[in-house]
Amino acid sequence: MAEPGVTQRLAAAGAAFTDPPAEGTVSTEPGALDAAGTRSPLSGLLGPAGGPVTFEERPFVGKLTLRGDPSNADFMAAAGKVLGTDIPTDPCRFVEHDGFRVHWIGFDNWLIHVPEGAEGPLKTKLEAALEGIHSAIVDVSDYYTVIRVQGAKARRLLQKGCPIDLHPRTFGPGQCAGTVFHHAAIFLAQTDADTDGGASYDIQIRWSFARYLWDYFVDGAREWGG
Amino acid sequence: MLTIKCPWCGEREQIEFTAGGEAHIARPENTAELSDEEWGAYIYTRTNPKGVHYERWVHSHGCGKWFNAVRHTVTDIFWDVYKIGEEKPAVPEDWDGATTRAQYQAATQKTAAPDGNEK
Amino acid sequence: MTKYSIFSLIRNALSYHENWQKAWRSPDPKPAYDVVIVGGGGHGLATAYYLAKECGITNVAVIEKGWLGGGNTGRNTTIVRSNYLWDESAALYDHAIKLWETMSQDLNYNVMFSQRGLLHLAHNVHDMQEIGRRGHAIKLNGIDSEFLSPAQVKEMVPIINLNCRYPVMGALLQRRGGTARHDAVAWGYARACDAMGVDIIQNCAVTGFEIEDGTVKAVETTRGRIGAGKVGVVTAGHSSVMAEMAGFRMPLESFPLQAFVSEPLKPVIDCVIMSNAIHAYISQSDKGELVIGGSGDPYISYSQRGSFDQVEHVAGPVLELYPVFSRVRMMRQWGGITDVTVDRSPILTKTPVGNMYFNCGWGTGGFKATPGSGHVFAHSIAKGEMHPIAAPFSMDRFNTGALIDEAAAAAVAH
Amino acid sequence: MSQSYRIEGKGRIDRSKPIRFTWNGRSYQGYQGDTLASALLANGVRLVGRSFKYHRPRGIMTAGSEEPNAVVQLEEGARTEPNTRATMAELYDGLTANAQNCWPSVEFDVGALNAKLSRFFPAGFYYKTFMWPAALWEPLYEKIIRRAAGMGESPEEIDPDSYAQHFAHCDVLIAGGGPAGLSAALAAGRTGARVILADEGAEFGGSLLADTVEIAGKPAADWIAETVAELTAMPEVTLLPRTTVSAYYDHNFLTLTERVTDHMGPRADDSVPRQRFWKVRAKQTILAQGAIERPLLFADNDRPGVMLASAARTYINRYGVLPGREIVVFTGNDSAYPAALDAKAAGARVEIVDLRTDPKGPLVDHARAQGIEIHAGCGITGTRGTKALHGCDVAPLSEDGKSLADEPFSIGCDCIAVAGGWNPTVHLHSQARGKLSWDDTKQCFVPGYCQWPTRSAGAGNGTFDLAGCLDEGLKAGAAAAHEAGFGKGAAPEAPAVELSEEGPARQVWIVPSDVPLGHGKKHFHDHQNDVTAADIHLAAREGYVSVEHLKRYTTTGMGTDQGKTSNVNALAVMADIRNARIPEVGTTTFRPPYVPTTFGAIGGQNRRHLFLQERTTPMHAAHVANGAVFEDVGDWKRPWYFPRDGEDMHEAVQRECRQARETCGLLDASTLGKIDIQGPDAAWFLNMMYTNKWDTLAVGKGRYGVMLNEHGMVIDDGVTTRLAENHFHMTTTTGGAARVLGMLEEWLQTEWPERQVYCTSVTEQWAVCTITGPNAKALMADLTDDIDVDPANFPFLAYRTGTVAGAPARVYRISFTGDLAYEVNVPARHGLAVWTTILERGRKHGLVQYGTETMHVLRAEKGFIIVGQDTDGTVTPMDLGMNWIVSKKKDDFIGKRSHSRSDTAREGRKQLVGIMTEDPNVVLPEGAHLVNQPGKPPIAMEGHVTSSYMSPNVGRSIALGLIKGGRDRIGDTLHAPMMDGKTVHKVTLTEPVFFDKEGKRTNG
Repeated sequence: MAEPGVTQRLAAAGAAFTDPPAEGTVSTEPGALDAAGTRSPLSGLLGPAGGPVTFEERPFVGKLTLRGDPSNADFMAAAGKVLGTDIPTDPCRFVEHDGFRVHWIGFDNWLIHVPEGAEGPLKTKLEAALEGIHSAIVDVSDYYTVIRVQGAKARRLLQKGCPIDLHPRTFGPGQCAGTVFHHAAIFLAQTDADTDGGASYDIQIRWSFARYLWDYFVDGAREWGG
Repeated sequence: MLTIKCPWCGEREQIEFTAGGEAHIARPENTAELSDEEWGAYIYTRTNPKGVHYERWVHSHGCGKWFNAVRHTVTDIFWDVYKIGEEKPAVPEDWDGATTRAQYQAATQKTAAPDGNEK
Repeated sequence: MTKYSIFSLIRNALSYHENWQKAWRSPDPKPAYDVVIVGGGGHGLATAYYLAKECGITNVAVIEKGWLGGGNTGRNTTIVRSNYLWDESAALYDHAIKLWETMSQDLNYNVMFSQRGLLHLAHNVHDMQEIGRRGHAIKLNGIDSEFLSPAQVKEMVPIINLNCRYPVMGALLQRRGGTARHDAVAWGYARACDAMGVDIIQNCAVTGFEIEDGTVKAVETTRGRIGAGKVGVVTAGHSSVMAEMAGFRMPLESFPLQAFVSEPLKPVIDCVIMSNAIHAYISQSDKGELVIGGSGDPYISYSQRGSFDQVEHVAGPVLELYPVFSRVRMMRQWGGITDVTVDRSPILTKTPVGNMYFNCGWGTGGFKATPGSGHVFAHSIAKGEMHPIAAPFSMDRFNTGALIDEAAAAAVAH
Repeated sequence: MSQSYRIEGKGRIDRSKPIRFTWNGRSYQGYQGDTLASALLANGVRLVGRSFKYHRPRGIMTAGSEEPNAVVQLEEGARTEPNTRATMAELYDGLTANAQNCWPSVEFDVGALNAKLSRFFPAGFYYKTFMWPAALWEPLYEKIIRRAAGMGESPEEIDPDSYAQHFAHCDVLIAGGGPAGLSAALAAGRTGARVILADEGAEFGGSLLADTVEIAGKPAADWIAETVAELTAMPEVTLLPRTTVSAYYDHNFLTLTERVTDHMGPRADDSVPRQRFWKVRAKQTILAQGAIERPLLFADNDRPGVMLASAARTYINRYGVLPGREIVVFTGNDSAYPAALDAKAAGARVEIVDLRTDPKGPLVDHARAQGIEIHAGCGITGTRGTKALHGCDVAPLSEDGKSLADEPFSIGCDCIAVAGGWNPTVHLHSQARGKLSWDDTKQCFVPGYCQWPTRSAGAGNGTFDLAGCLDEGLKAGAAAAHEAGFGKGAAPEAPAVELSEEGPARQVWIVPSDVPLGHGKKHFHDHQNDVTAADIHLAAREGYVSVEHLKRYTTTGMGTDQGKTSNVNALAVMADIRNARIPEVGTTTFRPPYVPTTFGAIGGQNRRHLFLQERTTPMHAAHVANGAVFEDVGDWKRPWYFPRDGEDMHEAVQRECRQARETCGLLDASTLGKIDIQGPDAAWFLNMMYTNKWDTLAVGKGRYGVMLNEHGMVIDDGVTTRLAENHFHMTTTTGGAARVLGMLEEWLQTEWPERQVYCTSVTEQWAVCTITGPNAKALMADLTDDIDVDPANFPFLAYRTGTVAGAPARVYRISFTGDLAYEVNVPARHGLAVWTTILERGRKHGLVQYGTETMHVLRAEKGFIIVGQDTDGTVTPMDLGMNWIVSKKKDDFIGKRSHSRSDTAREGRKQLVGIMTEDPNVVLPEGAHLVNQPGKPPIAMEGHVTSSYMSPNVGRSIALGLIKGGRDRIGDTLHAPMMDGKTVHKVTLTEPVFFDKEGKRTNG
């Protein structure tokens, strides 16, 4: 914890920390720290309220990358035991269990999303369980942030920059993929499908690209009154 | 823009990949014993064929994995993709690159089967 | 060869232009020639031209598998400059510019070489260091070179957006740089060669080389065997294919490179403008089209066609540097095959095969060198010794490590 | 004269919605549903432009995007748009357009002088002249040429409209929404396949919109309406009107340009994009773009009033406009007869000039029955009228069609509707690498084999009768859907249409006139570029016979219409000259796009702040608030320097440099690349990637390393720390972050897959605050209570974990300044707070925040290199005087072998040295070159200055450079000539260390 005094001063000085808002954004950006003295890359930015597509940052989701050899039964067993679920071996799928989400990134590479703060303990548990097994667990919670995009036009918005076919016939809930949105490398996961033909996606994006992606979404949503 | 089949993720757009040049150029073990010519050939000389090319790609914005592919450099049609360490697939002499592997095999089977029974 | 001039034009106008002669003959190949040049592009034709004009070798054939100038000669963005970093490059490319400056008169064919100036923009500190280094080197090599301030850039190119994503911090100007009419270069050389007795043989593809105890004796073609005292191979993107026929390999890879033109507009850009950081290079032709160059596709391909990626990669930068073009239309896109070396410098060289010479590896920037390349290559073939300007570009530099690394030095590769 | 050419009760325009528009400054009225072209014709405006070369008066020739003549400057000011086809511009209220390429006006154009001198400007004339005197080329000749260059004018203001891009995937993409396209969509759509149907026009229906035919016993319009209604109801079918399929790339990737709001005119609100650029990956495509009618090549065939018969019919039936009151239909086939009949029915006086000696069949009989005079076996041998057509000469032709059989006679007319046959629109097929084959009976190119999954249907496939189009469309749709995995491939029954049987056609490629070709009269085939049959004869005469030479020499087909109406006629003329069949002459490859596409559309949203990301560190907000001036480093925005009240860059940097050495300084080093490396083979791997040894490194300690490529040249450097036996934390340069990780992965995956190493980028996980200087220790002590920061216990290159400024931190004793320094890494979320806290606590320790410029000066004082500035990819560690870092014990590492190549091993390579100017106040420009003796260029250069600064701590200017044999020339005097060609600075080569040579300060 940073000393409270500092935090409060920063919060008060908030306005002073505002970036010049990029042209075309509807964002307001206090840019101040939260009570914990921390700050996420999209802190203070507001997406379109309501409308056919909405998006918001999900700051500080706990994120671990897990590396290991899927053909090593010990590894699969040990990791699965800690996570309470078999880690997915089907490409571009994720499984959810007890607040954990385990995404397949590559054949020997998984991305684990957990509630804020749970990453540390989980990392420790995994390291203990995988002692002596060639593997790697790295905390990347602050490397990336997550933007949740949902609504009837969520798919249309993503297809403005993402080349993957997100049509329900080829991409649905439980599927994830590393891909791009124009210049930004993203990792997207479809969390569920709405009745109104829309869907909900979590987009994981690098800290330093988050603002670019956000501004793109803001600009892209304008034609639907976003 | 090509579509490239990542052996793990399946068909994706080229913008998710990075080209890695000619495949199956193994780094010499005994670099110290090589002549300048041998070493130069290893770093610089390439087959650069007008036709069947064994090449490397990496799904850099996808799963991040390297793999090999066989592509015809005139038609830009892929014959096959395969994982690192897998056997280099043989390509029939008479494949002119103007058909996919499936089309080629369908055609050859057709000619093979006198009753003209397809599939 | 009837001389072209305003007078011959008027004279012929009176006879309804019905008495013009063929610009060049279309002879059948003779059984043998002193020198056979493989490849009827600018470099090949220039080589034949100087063999005949300066080396007294007129028993020469230029064989071309398609139509003259149909390769990169007719597909490039016609930029001519000599502001290269390394001494070896500067010598070669400036040798070329000097020949460009008198080419129309030498050939009696207007190749419209126009030295309207060429700008390299610098958008960040690294760019500034790069043009600073190149600018000084060029100057000390006796080649014209100036630094411009952003204000001076704006003066030369009023429609430019200095305050773009990477603001323009300065520029390197070569006033002697510019453009030329690419097709005319091939046609002009062909006509002049023909007049000196060189046989220009189109639609004649090489199918193999006849090599006896390590020395080339003849070229096998779709129009039969053609005996050859010496062979000069100038086939750009297809050099690896030729080398394979001759039994050796080259340090080359062939990549597609693309170019674009807009619909014709009343002139708004006079000089050539190149930018690395915001990757687009642009000029405006005498017909009014914006001529725009992109970067190459990242994979080997012999398909001479445009791919989509480059369209997008070019449109963004163009709009960033010249936002006023947003409502202007892109009219045509095409591709060429560039033979690229690892050091982005050409290869002018003897080969493992006796009497066989290669001139290749020009990558994305061969057009500007056309006359110089042909000139030194012709002298090398004639003497059997590489011309001093050509010598550093021989292929054994890839064994000794004596690369001429324009790529590493981050000079523009176009 | 208000719309005096309108036909009562005809057309699909909405007469209840009159629209005012302005043409050449004059106000006119049209209707909703008009194009600019139809509205101009309705108002009797014929002269709409001037040709490119001769400035001949030109009128509207077509009713589509193939228009070569009616190309106008749309709107003015910020929204002005050059070269817009009047035939495609939908009329909206207040539309303003002007004629192009004429001065002072389209009526009286000075440039028309060229027409008078035209005989002196044959094809390629400029190659033959303007060469003497050479000195005059640029100042005079080229200036004249450039003045004549171009057509429309570029906008000079920023485009106020917005654009968008969109990726789409479908099972079947159909280009063209005419009878064939609509049928294809229907058949494919019914299978449930994902279908995209795109059509250039505002309405679907294509040629049917101009036809009077009945389908299944109902007017075609009804069939269109029903079909569109059914398609609209299909959830997986996307209908895109006003959308041109502009390009067909490899692997069935196509781009579409949708004109979303163009037809509404300028709009204040730009939230809806003006144009949308679709990037479509289609499993199957169906090309149903129809066919374009061929003009006939006859003498002076370019007068305003000469138009395609199909266009004439379109204006009559679709727009309710009579293209003329006295119409001569000039044809060699039956397809023009309906136009004649419709014109007659609309009240025009109509005569038909038919090349065929004995035209037969129902259409011909019908025409006769309507009292239309048919001049059989005749051709038009000349036309009269300059700014508007008012008559033509007609004569019987000889049997071979090459000469006149009799004296010409005159017919008064204000419109000639020409019908020279049809060219299937094979552009997309050809773009897709599809082959073309020549159909002798149809006299046109038709699609052949294509390596990509595509089909052509309808007129675009050479099937010109309506019944055939509908049937082919349905079959193609069903088959394409089937191959994409939908339906059984069986096509629905085609609706009945009464067959209007057509008689055989007669093709006369060049209609003779009373004078030889090129003697006065002009047979234009390329109207926009003014290329005539005589020009092709000239080209042939001079040997430019290959199609590509022909095109380039005469500029045929190089205009904005890309030769849609001219190419085949040009080939025919060449074939005639060479006595060859057209396919023997060859065909040109069609290049994308099908019709020109705005850069705006292609760019989409990727403009302005979305052109390229601006990457910033977690502390960015603080830097902005603290008045930092930013430097672009790659796509990062890094603080360059922090000017205080009124300081310029130099003053700020001098202050930062001095203070950082005197007390302490703070740098945001977050952008440095960071890679987590784990595994039993990690140390072995580092041994291969770096030149020095890593297996010997103690846990908890770091080491500096340089990385080479296989050429043996330095490509990156940084400190790597051993966190545990099999666990390393590597740092790279900012620019190298991605490249280095990519290289590590490439080697691991492709060369050593059996090695057990995992690499993970953690660059942005950590915010990095570097604290340096004599007071760094004291400041650190104020920031942490669980790390012993005393250098005695926390040695150089060691690392510790603990809490700094309230955040969990990894602290590395790394120094890029040579002073005592601590690199504080905290999770990014804490970056801003920690940074501000450090600034806060630093105050009493005299802390100064500094940017990249000061960082560069401080490292240069110590002779530390910057990869990419002091190296350029041609520099070995030995060249840098770093022999010590190249392990002699290791038998291999990446790049090692290259060092023993003759040139890489030779003496006298460029080596890193220090450079001192004689005058301590002179700061050499970076990039300046050194010479042994100044003189007149060319001068031999010894090397160049890579880094150069004014150093307040050394008290003079300092520089680093790469100099030939430099290590052996320390102490030598050289010279640095400046760009002005006059100034020369005397310099001395020194050791590349200027400050704290003994390195005492590293531990404070």
